[in-house]
Amino acid sequence: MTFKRYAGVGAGALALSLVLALPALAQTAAPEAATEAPAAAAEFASAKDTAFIFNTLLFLMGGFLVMWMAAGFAMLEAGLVRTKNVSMQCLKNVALYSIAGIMYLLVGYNLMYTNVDGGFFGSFGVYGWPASGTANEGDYAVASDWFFQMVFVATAASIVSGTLAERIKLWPFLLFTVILTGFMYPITGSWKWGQGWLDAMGFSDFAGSTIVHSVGGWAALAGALVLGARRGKYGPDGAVHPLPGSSMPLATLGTFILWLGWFGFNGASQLAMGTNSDVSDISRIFANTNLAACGGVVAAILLTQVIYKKVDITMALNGALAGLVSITAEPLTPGPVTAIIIGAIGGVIVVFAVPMLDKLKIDDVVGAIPVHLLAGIWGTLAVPLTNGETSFGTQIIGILAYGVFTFGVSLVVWFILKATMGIRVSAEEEALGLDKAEIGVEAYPEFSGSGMRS
Amino acid sequence: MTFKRYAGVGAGALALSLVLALPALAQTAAPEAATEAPAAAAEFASAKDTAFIFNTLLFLMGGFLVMWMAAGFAMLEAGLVRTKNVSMQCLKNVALYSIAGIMYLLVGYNLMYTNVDGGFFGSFGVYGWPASGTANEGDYAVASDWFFQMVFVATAASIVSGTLAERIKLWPFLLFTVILTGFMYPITGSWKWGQGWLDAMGFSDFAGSTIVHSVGGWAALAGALVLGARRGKYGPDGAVHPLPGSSMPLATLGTFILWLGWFGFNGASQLAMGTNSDVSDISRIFANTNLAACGGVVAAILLTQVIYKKVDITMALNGALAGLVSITAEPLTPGPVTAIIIGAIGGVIVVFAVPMLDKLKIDDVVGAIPVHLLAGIWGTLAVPLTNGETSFGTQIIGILAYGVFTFGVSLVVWFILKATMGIRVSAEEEALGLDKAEIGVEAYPEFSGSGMRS
Amino acid sequence: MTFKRYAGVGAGALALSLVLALPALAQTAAPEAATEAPAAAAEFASAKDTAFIFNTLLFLMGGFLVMWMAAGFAMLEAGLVRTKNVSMQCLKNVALYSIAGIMYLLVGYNLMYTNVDGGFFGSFGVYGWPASGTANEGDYAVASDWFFQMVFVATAASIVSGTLAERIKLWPFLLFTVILTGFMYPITGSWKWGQGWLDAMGFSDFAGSTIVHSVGGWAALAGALVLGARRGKYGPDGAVHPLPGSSMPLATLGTFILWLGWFGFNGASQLAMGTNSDVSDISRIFANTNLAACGGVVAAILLTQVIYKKVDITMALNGALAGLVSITAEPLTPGPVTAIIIGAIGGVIVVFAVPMLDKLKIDDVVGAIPVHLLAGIWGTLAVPLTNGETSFGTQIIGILAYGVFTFGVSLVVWFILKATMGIRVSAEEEALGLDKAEIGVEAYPEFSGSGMRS
Amino acid sequence: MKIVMAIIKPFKLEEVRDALTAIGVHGLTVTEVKGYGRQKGHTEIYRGAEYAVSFLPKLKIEVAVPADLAGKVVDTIADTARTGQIGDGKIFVYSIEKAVRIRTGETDGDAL
Amino acid sequence: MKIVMAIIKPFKLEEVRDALTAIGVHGLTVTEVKGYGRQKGHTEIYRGAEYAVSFLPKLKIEVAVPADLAGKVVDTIADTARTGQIGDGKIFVYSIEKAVRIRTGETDGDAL
Amino acid sequence: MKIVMAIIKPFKLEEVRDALTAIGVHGLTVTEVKGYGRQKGHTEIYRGAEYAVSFLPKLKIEVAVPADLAGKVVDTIADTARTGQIGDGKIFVYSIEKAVRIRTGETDGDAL
Ligand SMILES: Nc1ncnc2c1ncn2[C@@H]1O[C@H](COP(=O)(O)OP(=O)(O)O)[C@@H](O)[C@H]1O
Ligand SMILES: Nc1ncnc2c1ncn2[C@@H]1O[C@H](COP(=O)(O)OP(=O)(O)O)[C@@H](O)[C@H]1O
Ligand SMILES: Nc1ncnc2c1ncn2[C@@H]1O[C@H](COP(=O)(O)OP(=O)(O)O)[C@@H](O)[C@H]1O
Repeated sequence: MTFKRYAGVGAGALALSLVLALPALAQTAAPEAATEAPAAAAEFASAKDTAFIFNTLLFLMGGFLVMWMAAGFAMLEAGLVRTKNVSMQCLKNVALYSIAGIMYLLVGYNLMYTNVDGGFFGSFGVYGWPASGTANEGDYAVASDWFFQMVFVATAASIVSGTLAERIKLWPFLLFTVILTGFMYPITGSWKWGQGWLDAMGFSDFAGSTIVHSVGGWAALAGALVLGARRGKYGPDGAVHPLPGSSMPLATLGTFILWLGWFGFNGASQLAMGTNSDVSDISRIFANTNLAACGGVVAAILLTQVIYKKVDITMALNGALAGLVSITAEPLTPGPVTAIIIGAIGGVIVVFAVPMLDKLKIDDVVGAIPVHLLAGIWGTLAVPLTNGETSFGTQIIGILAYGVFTFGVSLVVWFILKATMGIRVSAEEEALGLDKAEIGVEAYPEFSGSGMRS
Repeated sequence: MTFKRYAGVGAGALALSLVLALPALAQTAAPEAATEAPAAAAEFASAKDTAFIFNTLLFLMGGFLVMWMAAGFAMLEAGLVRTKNVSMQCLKNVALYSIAGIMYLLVGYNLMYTNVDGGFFGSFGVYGWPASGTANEGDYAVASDWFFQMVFVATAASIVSGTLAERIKLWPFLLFTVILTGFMYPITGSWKWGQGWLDAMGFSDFAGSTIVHSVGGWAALAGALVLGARRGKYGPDGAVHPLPGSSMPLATLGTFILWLGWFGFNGASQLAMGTNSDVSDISRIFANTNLAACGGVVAAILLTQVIYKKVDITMALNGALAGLVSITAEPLTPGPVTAIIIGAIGGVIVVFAVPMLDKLKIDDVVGAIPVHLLAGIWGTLAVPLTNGETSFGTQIIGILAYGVFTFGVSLVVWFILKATMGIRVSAEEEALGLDKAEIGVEAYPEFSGSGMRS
Repeated sequence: MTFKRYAGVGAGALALSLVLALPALAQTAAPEAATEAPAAAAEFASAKDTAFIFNTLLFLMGGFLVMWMAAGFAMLEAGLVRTKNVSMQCLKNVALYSIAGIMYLLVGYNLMYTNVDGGFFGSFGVYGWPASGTANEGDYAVASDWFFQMVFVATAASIVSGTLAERIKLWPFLLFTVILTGFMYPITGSWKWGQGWLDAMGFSDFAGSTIVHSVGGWAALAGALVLGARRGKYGPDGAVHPLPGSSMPLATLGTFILWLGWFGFNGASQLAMGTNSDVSDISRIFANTNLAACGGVVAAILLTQVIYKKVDITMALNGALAGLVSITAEPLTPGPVTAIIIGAIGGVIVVFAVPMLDKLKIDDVVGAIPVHLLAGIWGTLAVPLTNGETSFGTQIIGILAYGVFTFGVSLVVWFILKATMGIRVSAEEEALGLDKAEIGVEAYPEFSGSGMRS
Repeated sequence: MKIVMAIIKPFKLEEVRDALTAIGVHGLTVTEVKGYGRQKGHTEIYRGAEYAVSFLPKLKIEVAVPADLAGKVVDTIADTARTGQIGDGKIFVYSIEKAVRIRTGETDGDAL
Repeated sequence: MKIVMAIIKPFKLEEVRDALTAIGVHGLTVTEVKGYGRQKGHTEIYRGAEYAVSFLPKLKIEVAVPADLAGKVVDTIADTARTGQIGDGKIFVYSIEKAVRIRTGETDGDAL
Repeated sequence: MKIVMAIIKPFKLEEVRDALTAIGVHGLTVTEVKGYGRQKGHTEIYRGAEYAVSFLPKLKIEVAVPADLAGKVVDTIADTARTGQIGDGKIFVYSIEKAVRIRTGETDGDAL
């Protein structure tokens, strides 16, 4: 009986007395922990405990689904950059997820959620939780909440990496990630989700069309402007030279991973699953989230067929994601047909915004700005269409606040990085590819390709 | 505390008054919703509510696992078609999943589940659910059930795309998907799962060996016959010229994704998780589902080694899926050793049926007909071996009914599509590959390959 | 209403009377099953039932997450072997997972968990569980526990396949898998998790740094020694000739899959989720598991930058896994900062151990020995740093016991296999690649590559 | 001795190989190449931007033959590789001074 | 007739093609090759072990032209493919005795 | 000047390159090709159907050398690339009229 694995450890408290190293870092169980056991032995389940478990389980499931989105971004971006930059893109995604986790523990969480009180940011300090073996107060386990919030900040950082691919140096990118995940995202996140000033005003963003996606998009846009376009993307005469992505199946896989993860992203943002009403709402969110993505795909397919006479698979994939971003600000109140329409408008935005950005010579390698920034704005604006507790005015104030702060601060940070360590590889390194030039490991070393297109 | 994100929204009803557009499409919360809160405040958890949450959670988890199978089909098919058709195959899979979701909302669900009453189909009409913030009557949240049923219909459509790959035009394929997911699958689905005539007769198909997999297989078979084989596959003298798939790791990944998703497919088809008995049954289903797949793999490996002196990885992958399809009609009543045997027979079917189809010059690119149609029939026939409430006679009637209807209607639809818009690309386009000819985006644009095999 | 699918089957017992074949293998429901229904109808949920469902659900969720790790190993290894051996590596991973499932049913589970009683192994015999429709005694469903334990044994076998890639023959590898998963792993597993002698001594290994990962690593090390290095890897003069892996995105994908699966691996090893305290512990485990992986990545990135002046993506990926293995022996008692440090030390181990093994001419294709064996030892040794109920002495005894037994028996088995059927392909076959030589299906048949590196 | 070097459409390879075998040529070497010529390629659209695909996949065949067989080889390739559509390719012939079979060290005529 | 065969750096292809078109050469064939020469490659580190990358990606261009145009083609390629950095590549010229356009059967000058 | 063009088995490349370097040849160009010859390939089985793999991976080496060195180059390649097994490949030699180093514009002997 595996259940007995833990016979020696018991259901009671772990009286931790750290014998050797690191004693300050380990945690001691509060003695009250032992009082939890009797409750479980009662004939009937305690309503509070049952709800506590369901709520925590929601965070854990939502958390691992959103964690999985890190793989989705990695695959999507690996598929949409050219072969010579694929290893680098994979590395950046693994690294940024890791940095986000650490920074959000060391700085971010408290900055976002502790003592915001209607203000502009919280406290500084490493986050932590009660020691093992103890029961938690409140409606869910503290660490599950941290885990769930942490994976969101990683999402914002992933968005930046896609736009700036194929020309940014590794280290300045990682430094920006430190700042974004440790400071910028938590500060603006506190405004709404930490009960800061925008929450007090009534701004509404259920799962983060603005707070997560647009924030990533604004940071990416600032980076794209400071960094400049990839060499060869724009001709002197305004011509746009496409640089097709290396692998459509990886891009497709990445999109499906993100789609799957989004059920955690939106569904678990209900933040409670312990009542009929809550789990019914989560169900609505699942259905609406899926339908918005379907709407985005179908809109992108129909529109590219009509405009270009050929369906563009990358637009269809972007359309799915734009549909998902669009419904993220309010996945609960729309009816299912409305959800399809909200998502479809996201898909339309992508189809028009991608070439528009090219006209402006803003080189966004994977389409992150249309998908996350523009569809994020649309989704946030659409909230009052179905949620009567919100107003267009407040939504616009929120959108502007997030935009001004994130775009502004990002611009400054990118400029400082550019001025100090430099952010862009040399022309030669760019031609050679970042895989060889920066990290010395090719993505497909036996693929002899000079990168010449057929 | 993130929990407070929703402080302004509250646990109470959302008084939705839509200010601007789309008012008819949004939903208004019933006032009773507010009465849910007190229940959660009770000292003990309500048995009904707890079971409700567990049941709904089962649908949500099962639903996201089966949704993930869409990625599995996409990767499996991307891996088993030639390089020049990989983008198209990815696009088709993203598109069909999206179409299935929308059609099942607009038409399918009601046609399958509403007012069937022992008959042959249900009602027409867009499906919907109570507005956000309200509790749901019944044993599970309405939207979670819709979500779970929806992902099944997408599975059926995925099966068709694999068989017909590399030569079918995009748009007629998508039109067929509209008909299959909006009408054909829901109509036949109603016969059993919607409590139609076959359910009344006692036909048994736990999670859909026939209702989902064989239906997909019959539609695929009809398509393959009308469409004809890929050029170059069959020589004039009866010779078979293999056209090896482009990527074994993608095919392997797809198979593992499907395997994972199948725990949702079969496990959540228990439809309830709120009792010891139900969750124990789900556990049995998980174990049996896994063992059947293991049996299919081992059978295929041993058999290809014996017959061909070399293990064929594509047969091993097909064997896993055939094992899974075989156990799907009855994953609960067999003991674990029986489950291995049922799955192993599925693996044997694949090894013999794949070359048999080639002899009949039925060109099934990914082996979907052996895996889904034939193993589906086998699985359905095997139910009475372990489930005493069923009979071979009724099972055969069910198998025939699904076959005659789906194969017949599919043939008609394919012929109409062929006669009107044409379903097959030209010889030149086929030689060039659908990626270039139909959608203009190559899967691996830097891969210079002429497609010549070494 | 899909819920009615099962109207004919009911909530009651399934009176199974097997009409035809296999009657002995099917299971008959105990009549007591019917008594379950009334409980669900009670006004309040039974505490015992609710905890039972939560515990079982934990095993099921944990189980499917760990099952998914099979895909992770397949992709990681496919990415880290050369193109000419990719199909074989995929085949081996599908096959070993299937064999593990069957062997663990036929032999392993009882050998590990039944009647160990402080001794050295359990009983022989096929495992099974009560028939469908019955409630289960105890704290969780029997089959869910089997499923969860089964996926662990598959993990151990996956580790071996990575180290020995690119030169071992298929069939001796599969035979070794039979022995490892049916006998070796269950015997040593019984020492601790089956309440054998090491459990009695107080050895502690929460989720298997030693019991799963080091065991896989020892078996791999023995195999690598008996098998010898790949031709061309080591020059006569002590030179090391890297043979870069075929696909960094697949390796990255595999790493992310493993990372995701690890939440099930560690989280569900809490073995209970029915109380506030348990689910809070699971939450801590999720957070710590993630942070340890982050620590491993960041350590590997910083260290390779400092030592080699270039970040090595394969080291970063190995670092993530080493972080995960390191925290696996005790993911609960460390505080979050300690978890980062424990994982980071795992990352450091990888960066130094990979070239060290090369110096010893031990050819470990994917780095499984540093990641699973060495980081596994480190993690097991680190337990007493934060868990006061353990001692370094006992931990060392445990580590040695697992090492001596598994390495010793593996050596013997590998030697016997070598002497009887031979374990290594010929030089010609190795040069040609196992895909062509052994299984006759290339991974990417249209990729013309001679394997020449640019 | 001559080398006959032909640029052909990829899907014609098997046919050409069979025809050459039929006239007694038992060895050849094939290279995947990209061709640019009168067959102008096409424009594609990727994410809303047009681009010209001007290099098309072709195969290059090289056959070393005794001088007297060269004409027949040229004719055979020309006949079997012809579709009549633009882009069928070219055949070039040039002289080689020496040929060696590596395995045996045989030279010239014996090496082919 | 001559064939001008040039080994160039891959990113110079478009420029060379345009320059050749400008002087009236409307067809060429390109092959992806690996070059070894004075440009010595570099050492890489993979999992802690160094290795030399000595073969670098290059493109081989083959252009068949009437003899009188060969010099101009050589000069044009040399001028446009030059970066002045080591590894720019080589141009070789040799004679062909026959050229055939497969589509029409035209030969020699007419075939180009 | 001559070009020595050799078709060899892929795994012999490093050895041949080293041997050529030893006799003073410091540049060459390699192409991945497929060969068809006496070495007949093999039949494979994919999903129950047999098929012949008749084109085998080979490497083509091209080395431009002054005429007087050509013989030595041929011998060196022949010696190092030989395994004695069928399929070892061929060496062909032909003359070139001109050689240019793109970087410097040097010609002929100086360009090699
Ligand atoms: N002058 C040339 N030198 C080398 N190769 C050429 C030349 N002209 C054409 N080719 C090759 O022949 C192929 C077909 O030529 P093209 O002009 O398109 O059609 P056609 O042969 O029918 O006139 C081209 O794709 C290219 O590979
Ligand atoms: N003797 C040779 N024969 C054939 N190709 C050569 C020869 N020497 C150089 N090359 C090709 O020319 C390329 C450039 O030569 P390299 O010596 O590196 O630089 P450079 O041309 O600037 O002197 C090489 O990569 C190789 O492809
Ligand atoms: N007549 C030929 N012209 C061009 N290449 C040839 C010719 N004959 C053989 N080859 C090349 O040489 C390779 C080896 O030839 P093969 O006849 O198989 O063995 P061997 O060289 O040992 O006689 C072939 O794969 C092919 O690439």
